[in-house]
Amino acid sequence: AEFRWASSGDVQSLDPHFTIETFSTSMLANVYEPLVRRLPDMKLEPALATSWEQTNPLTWTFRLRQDVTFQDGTPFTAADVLFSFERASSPGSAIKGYFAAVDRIEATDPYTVVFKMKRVDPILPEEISAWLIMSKAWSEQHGAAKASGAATAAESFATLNAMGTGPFHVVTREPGVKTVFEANPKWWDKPQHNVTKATYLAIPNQATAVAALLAGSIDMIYDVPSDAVDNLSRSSGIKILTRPELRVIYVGFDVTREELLDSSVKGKNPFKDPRVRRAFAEAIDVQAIKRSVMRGLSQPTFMMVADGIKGYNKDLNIRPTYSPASAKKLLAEAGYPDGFTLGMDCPNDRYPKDEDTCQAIVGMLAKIGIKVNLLAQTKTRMFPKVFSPRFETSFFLLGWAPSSNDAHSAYERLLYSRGRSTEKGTYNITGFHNDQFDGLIDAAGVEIDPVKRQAMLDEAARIVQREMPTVPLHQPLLVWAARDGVTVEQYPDDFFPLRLVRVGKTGG
Amino acid sequence: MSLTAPSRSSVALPVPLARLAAVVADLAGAATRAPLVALCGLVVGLAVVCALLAPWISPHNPYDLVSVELSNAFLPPAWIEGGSSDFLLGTDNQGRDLLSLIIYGLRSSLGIALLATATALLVGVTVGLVSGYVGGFLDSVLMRVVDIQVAFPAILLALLIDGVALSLLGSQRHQSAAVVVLVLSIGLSHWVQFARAIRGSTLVERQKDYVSAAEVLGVGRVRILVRHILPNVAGPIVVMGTLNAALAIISEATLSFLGVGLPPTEPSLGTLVRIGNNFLFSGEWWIAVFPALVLAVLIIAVNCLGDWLRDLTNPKLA
Amino acid sequence: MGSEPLLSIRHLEIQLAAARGEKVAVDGVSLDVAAGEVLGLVGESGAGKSLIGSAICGIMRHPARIGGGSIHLEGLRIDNLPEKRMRALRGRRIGTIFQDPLTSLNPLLTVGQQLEETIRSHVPVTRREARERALSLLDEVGIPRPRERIDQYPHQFSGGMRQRVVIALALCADPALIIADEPTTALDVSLQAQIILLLRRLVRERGMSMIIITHDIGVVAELADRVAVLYAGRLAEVGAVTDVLSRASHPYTRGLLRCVPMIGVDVEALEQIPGAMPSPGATPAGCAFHPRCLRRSAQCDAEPPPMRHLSGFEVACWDPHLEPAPAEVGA
Amino acid sequence: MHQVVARSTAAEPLLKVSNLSRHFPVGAHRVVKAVEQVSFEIAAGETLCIVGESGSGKSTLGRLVVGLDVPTGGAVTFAGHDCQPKRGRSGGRGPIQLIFQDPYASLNARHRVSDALAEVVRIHRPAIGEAAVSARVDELLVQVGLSPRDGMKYPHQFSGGQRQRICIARALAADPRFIVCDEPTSALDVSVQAQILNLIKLLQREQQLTYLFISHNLAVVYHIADAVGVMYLGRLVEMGRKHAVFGQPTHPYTRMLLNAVPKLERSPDAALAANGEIASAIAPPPGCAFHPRCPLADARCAREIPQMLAQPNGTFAACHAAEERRLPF
Amino acid sequence: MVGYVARRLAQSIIVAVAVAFIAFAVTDHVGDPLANLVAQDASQQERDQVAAMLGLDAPFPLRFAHYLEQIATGNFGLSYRTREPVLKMIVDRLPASIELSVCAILLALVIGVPMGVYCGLFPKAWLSQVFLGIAMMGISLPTFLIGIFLILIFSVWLGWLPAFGRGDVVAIGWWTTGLVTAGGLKALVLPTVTLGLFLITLVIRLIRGEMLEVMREEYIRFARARGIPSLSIYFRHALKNSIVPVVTVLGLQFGSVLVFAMITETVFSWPGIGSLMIQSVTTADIPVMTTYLVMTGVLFTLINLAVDLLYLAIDPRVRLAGA
Ligand SMILES: Nc1ncnc2c1ncn2[C@@H]1O[C@H](COP(=O)(O)OP(=O)(O)OP(=O)(O)O)[C@@H](O)[C@H]1O
Ligand SMILES: Nc1ncnc2c1ncn2[C@@H]1O[C@H](COP(=O)(O)OP(=O)(O)OP(=O)(O)O)[C@@H](O)[C@H]1O
Ligand SMILES: [Mg+2]
Ligand SMILES: [Mg+2]
Repeated sequence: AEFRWASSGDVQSLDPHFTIETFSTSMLANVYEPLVRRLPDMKLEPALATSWEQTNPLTWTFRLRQDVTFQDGTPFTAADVLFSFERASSPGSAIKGYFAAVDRIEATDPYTVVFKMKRVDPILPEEISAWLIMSKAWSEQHGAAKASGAATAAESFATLNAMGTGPFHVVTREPGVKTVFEANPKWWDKPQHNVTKATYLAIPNQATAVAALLAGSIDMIYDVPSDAVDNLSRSSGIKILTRPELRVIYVGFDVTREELLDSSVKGKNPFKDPRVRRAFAEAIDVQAIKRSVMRGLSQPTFMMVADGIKGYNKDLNIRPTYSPASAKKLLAEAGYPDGFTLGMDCPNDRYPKDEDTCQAIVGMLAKIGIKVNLLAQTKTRMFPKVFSPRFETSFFLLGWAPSSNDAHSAYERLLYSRGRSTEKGTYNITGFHNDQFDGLIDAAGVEIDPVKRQAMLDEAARIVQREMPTVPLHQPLLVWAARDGVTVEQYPDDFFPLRLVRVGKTGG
Repeated sequence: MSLTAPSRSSVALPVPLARLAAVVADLAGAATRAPLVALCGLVVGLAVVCALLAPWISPHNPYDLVSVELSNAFLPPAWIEGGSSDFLLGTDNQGRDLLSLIIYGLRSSLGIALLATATALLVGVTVGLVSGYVGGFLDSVLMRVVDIQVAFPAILLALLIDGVALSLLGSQRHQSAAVVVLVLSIGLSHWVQFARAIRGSTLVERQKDYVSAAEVLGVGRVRILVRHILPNVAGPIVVMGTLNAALAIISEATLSFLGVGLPPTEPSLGTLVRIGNNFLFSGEWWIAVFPALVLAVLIIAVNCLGDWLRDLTNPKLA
Repeated sequence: MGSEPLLSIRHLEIQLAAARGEKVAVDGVSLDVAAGEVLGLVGESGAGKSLIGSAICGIMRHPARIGGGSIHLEGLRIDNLPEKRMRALRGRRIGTIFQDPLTSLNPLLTVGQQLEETIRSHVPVTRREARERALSLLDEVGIPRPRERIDQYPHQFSGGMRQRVVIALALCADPALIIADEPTTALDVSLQAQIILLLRRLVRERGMSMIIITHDIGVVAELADRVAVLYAGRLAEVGAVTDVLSRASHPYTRGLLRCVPMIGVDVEALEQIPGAMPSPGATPAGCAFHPRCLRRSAQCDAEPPPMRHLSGFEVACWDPHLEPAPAEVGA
Repeated sequence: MHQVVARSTAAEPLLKVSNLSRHFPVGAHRVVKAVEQVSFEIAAGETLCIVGESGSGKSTLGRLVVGLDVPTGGAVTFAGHDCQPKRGRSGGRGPIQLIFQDPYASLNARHRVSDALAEVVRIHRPAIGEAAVSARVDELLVQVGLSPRDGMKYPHQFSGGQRQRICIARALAADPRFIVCDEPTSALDVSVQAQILNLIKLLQREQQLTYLFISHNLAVVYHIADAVGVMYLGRLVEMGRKHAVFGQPTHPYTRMLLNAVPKLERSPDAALAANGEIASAIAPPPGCAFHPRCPLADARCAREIPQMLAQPNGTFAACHAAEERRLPF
Repeated sequence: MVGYVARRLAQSIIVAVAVAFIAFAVTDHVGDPLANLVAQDASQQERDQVAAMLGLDAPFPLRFAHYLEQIATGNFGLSYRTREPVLKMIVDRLPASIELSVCAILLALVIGVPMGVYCGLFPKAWLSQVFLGIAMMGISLPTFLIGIFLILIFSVWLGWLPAFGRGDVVAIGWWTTGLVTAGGLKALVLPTVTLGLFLITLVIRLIRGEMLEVMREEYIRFARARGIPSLSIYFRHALKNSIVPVVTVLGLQFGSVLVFAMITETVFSWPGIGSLMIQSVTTADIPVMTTYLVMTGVLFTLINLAVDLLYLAIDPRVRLAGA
């Protein structure tokens, strides 16, 4: 059967090492495969590797699946894995971060690879579940041996062509328009799908995509605008799939600058006062945001990691009560009885309803006397501004989903003190700095005992909740819409594998 | 001081006023003979009044975030079930009163359109006059500039100006300068047509005997340009300006659609349509439809007036 | 006057729609043109000459319209004919020559195309025949080497040549009456002389009638048999050219004749008629000329004078002592 | 250069034009010689008329004299001073003024008459106060036969003749000694023409004005001129006192023009039979430009450009036939 | 003639260089290309390395010279966003844009010209008012809204026409066309109407204005006075003379066609160069933006040349100076 689906973006390149974006990786994972893949409940299952174990604290051994051939007929061996490692950890690659803890990798025989670690890494398989394996022969033959990262000057064959071991191969590719896949008959796994041809369409205008779904010209939308959900669910023949995303949307404060960037308060930084941060947290009504902005499509949270991420603890998920009055009092205590003015950075094309959420927050803060100048812009403009090395923001809204599905990496990247290590705290926009927190994270990073590890992570979470450099808001729900008769698996990390799609009779 | 001087000036002063009054009366008279035009005039007049008096006539103040309640979001118009009489045309996704938003939006839209048109006029008329009158090398250079400018289509230019402003001003400043950026973007992408038209008529006017006469009589060049030629080429400018203002309103809306419009906290009609656009498929049609309706009616009225003025002032069609 | 005139205009009135009401631009003009006769229509700018011309061809358009009176051509009343029948007459029975040869020709069509189109609109001939006719017409109006020039565009012709083409176009279907509205005004003296000569020859050879509209008395003298003097939309005087020029009786005609400088006549100052002709709608009561008239009497501002038949011409003037006076000009 | 300067008078000239030329470039390579090697003098208080067919260069000559245009060659000397305007600067030689043919186009429709006049008065009498300016404006209006009240009106409220009066008043406001009149009456009706011509003559008498009067109406020229110059394709072909030129024209072109004037009686066909049309100024015929139309032309005429020479009747004419005494008198 | 065309082409190169300069200078400020090139958490050293690789650290004049040198050899560089050769991206998408624009222009001419002629001939007739009313629609709402309304009505409610994309396309060499399949034609309808509406408006108004003026010309009066039939006067005399200025203005309006095409393409996900440009602007994909601008600059001068040549064909009065 044929299957057509759409979303507003397109994969930037067919090169699997070009980007770290979930969407691209998800799409390319239909053609290329990782060593380990995930089940819909996020558990790992064997893919190109049949088994793996941490043979000693600094060694991980993977046994590779035999009898796997690439789509061009060549067999898959350890050489391809080694090659893919070289390629993915080269400077042009966007995913070399997966291998931060890996020192080198060796093949002990054609179907066994051994990872030699720099440091103890208990979650390596989790971290490399999005690392897609390319064919050494094919890549070298077409001069695509180097990852075609942004910095490479020449175009790469792999940008427009793909050849992996996966369940589908690419038939035509029109960047920014559509990509057509066909089922790979020689796939090693038993297909659970019944798709023979799959067409992905990039429809930048979401309203158009909704119209197309309603009109029956596509079978599924991968990112449904939440405003269209009501209407779509009312239309016959269309079903809505939702599930909390593994992403937490949060606001953060600059707690390190001596003076805020765009504020009426001069000479000092009000966010250095924990009462001000708490006042902000108490002034934000996440339920109202859920109801009116997210249209019910969110799950409020007070944890920096989502429910579903390893390390999440629902017992800790207790939000300070919404209370503008108390917030006002806290502000007055902190010396701002009349509030103050500050700027807020917000993306407008990244997360569901991101700009509207910010706008709602602006309104709520207005009620405690905080006047916010909202600057909502596209992610291509906002991210360079707020991320390293500029960190040019005083108050912002962002979302985070750890690619390893592990709380540790989220804490390590977002809240570990800046500048202590080249790998940690790289996304610490708030400038949060807490020695105890850093110590816990360092320890958890090498702790193999899951119970102890969880205890450390819980303690770290408590510190964050107490200090409040960030205020988590909610996990947005992933919303997909498909025509009846189409069965798809909705992964919480927004992965969408074609190998689990079934198109029923009604689906054309 | 002789007695003639004051008497002359006392007579002189009312004359332009009287002329203006006569022109207005003539226009009004002509308009009443075309009821449709009168209606359009009424619409435009109403829009201007609404824009000017927005703070006094709008039922709510959408800029006052303290009074906006998120819980009021997505209320339908008052006459539909679930609507509230407090919000005649319903509310938007932030719980702001749509009617007030439209009234304030008119203010932004008209303001931007007028300022942008004024910018376009200022640049276009100056370039056109100088190019047409001075001629020669300067003219060639200016006209090449016009050629190149035309190669940058209006909205593209606006996108670029927006980008440049962003990187020059820094984003925080940029937000507060959004209006300026919009005005510049739209204005600077529309000046070409004025420059062309004015240059054309200046070339014609320059050949006329009254200009030669002024030159022979020793009148200075700047004075000739400003006092003699400009008033004579100014006629079509009014009409073009009117039509351009309509175009500017549309441009503003389109820019908003492309993501370089006003921030949603200070909406214009275009921004409202853009925001509402998201809710067209979700059943909250009023958020898009009412601003769109106002936009369409306003633009039709302005265009209608412009067309009518053009036909009225075209001596060839008299 | 015994035989039926070719063209007969009776009490023609032409109105101009204005902002408030209508203005009378031509007021009760009656004129006859006999077959083969050339009538000169003179008067100052704005007197209504061209309006009368376009009323005859039925190409009047807003804001002007015929408000009364009648026009008969060859016994047929033509002022109220439906457009379709009128079109058949235009060009076929009535030819027209406009003042400005530059704007009268369509710049995008060759001279030949315009001629052939006109011929074929009226005479059922083949393309070839039409072309032959066009060539002979060009030859007749004095265009040298017509075969070379027929496929050229109007802008490739000089002013005088263009006016010849315009004349050829008017002659296409061999009309009985030609209305020439200031055919020489846009031309130099030398070209004017050539066109006068051409028109004179054509009238003579083809036996056509012609109304020549002009403000140049000299042109009338050279071309016309009879002359009608128009002032502010009303006829002041009508008569044979020689009579009118030599012994004009209407004070306006006399003034007109005397204020023109003449070669060979040395005067320190020209005689002048004070003031200017009124525009339509501003015509004074009574005789339209009376505010400028040196011989006005009480009667003049009360009632417009009727046409009086004097020996040889008709005059509209109240002056009781009106008698043909020898003109002191042209000595 | 070795050309004889056609003198219209023996008196000391107020304005002297010597070897004046003006060539307009057309396209990339060709030029129109609109005025070519024209020389003449005008004495104070006199009127020199220039006649010629359309395109013969009359207006260009007029513009050169007032300084609206810059000559390609030659010079204009006024009251003994060479007055060369600078290219690209606004023209204007206060004492030399210009009256245009089209009274509708030469007034700025947007300016009230009094403002138009006052503007000029202020430029030329900068020291006087506003009261004096308006007094002067009133005086000018009265001078040209209008009333001071007319100053409050706009040009469109006047008839053609009145506008021409306003133009004259405006020229007078610059306190000129010399006025170039470029066909000032050809757009007007004969009755109004008489009024304007009388006014022009009156002003000359009252204010000792000198005129360069351009016209193609020979009757007007006869009425107004003291001396007459005849132009053909940019060159002066004949020049002399009025009675000489009109009474016994030398140049065949002058004769042709005079013949073509409609008389008040019907002329015989032969008399009207002017030949051909003025040639293209872009590619003028070689030799005497008039030779293709000239009944007396011979081989030399097609080869050699004739010089201005004194003729027996007292005029100067540029004609080989005249020089060779071949004129049929 | 040949010399004239050659000279004009040379001029268009100058304009192209000027446009390239401006485009280069301006897009230089549109965003930080590095922001999109290196990972969010890249170190300064990594950034400098990338900048050096792309030559971004060189002074502006040098970079511009290098850029010119590149485009002179037909190398427009790689897209920052997708690492594809820019030229290929544009060439791939060109057929879609050209088909859409040409269809819209044809639609506008087929509908707009007769309407405009009618309005010009009978300005007071009620039908003229109706036509002008229709014309007014084309400019009274922003294009994007018209497009969305059309989708709402014809795709969602009525389900007659596809809401996006080009439908089935057939490749003929490097050219892809939607004109030969039913699906392709259906997909063309809504975008064509959306884009065409604005052009129809333009054409109706232009033709009407010109017709009104031409009908007052003396030669029309003279033609009537010669008894030429009305139809011949309307179409042979009046329309032909009206077309000339209309052609010029339409040529000048090419820029707005591009812009409106850009929006139409975005709304309908039409895979043309306009939507590519919009994507590039939002992602600061400078090579694509610059190339697009240079190409439209050249295209614009070429269209101007074509208009002038057309002018020459229609109007015999126009003589090329020095040709
Ligand atoms: N279309 C029109 N609209 C308004 N007024 C008109 C129109 N046509 C003619 N008139 C007026 O009617 C009067 C007579 O006009 P007409 O053209 O017949 O004058 P004329 O005698 O031919 O003058 P001229 O010598 O200038 O051609 C003039 O006052 C003129 O202004
Ligand atoms: N600015 C100009 N550029 C090019 N050619 C010009 C220019 N001005 C005048 N000419 C040409 O110079 C010649 C003389 O023109 P000019 O206007 O002086 O003639 P004229 O005798 O005044 O004619 P008319 O009686 O028609 O006013 C004409 O061939 C004209 O085409
Ligand atoms: Mg007339
Ligand atoms: Mg002249």
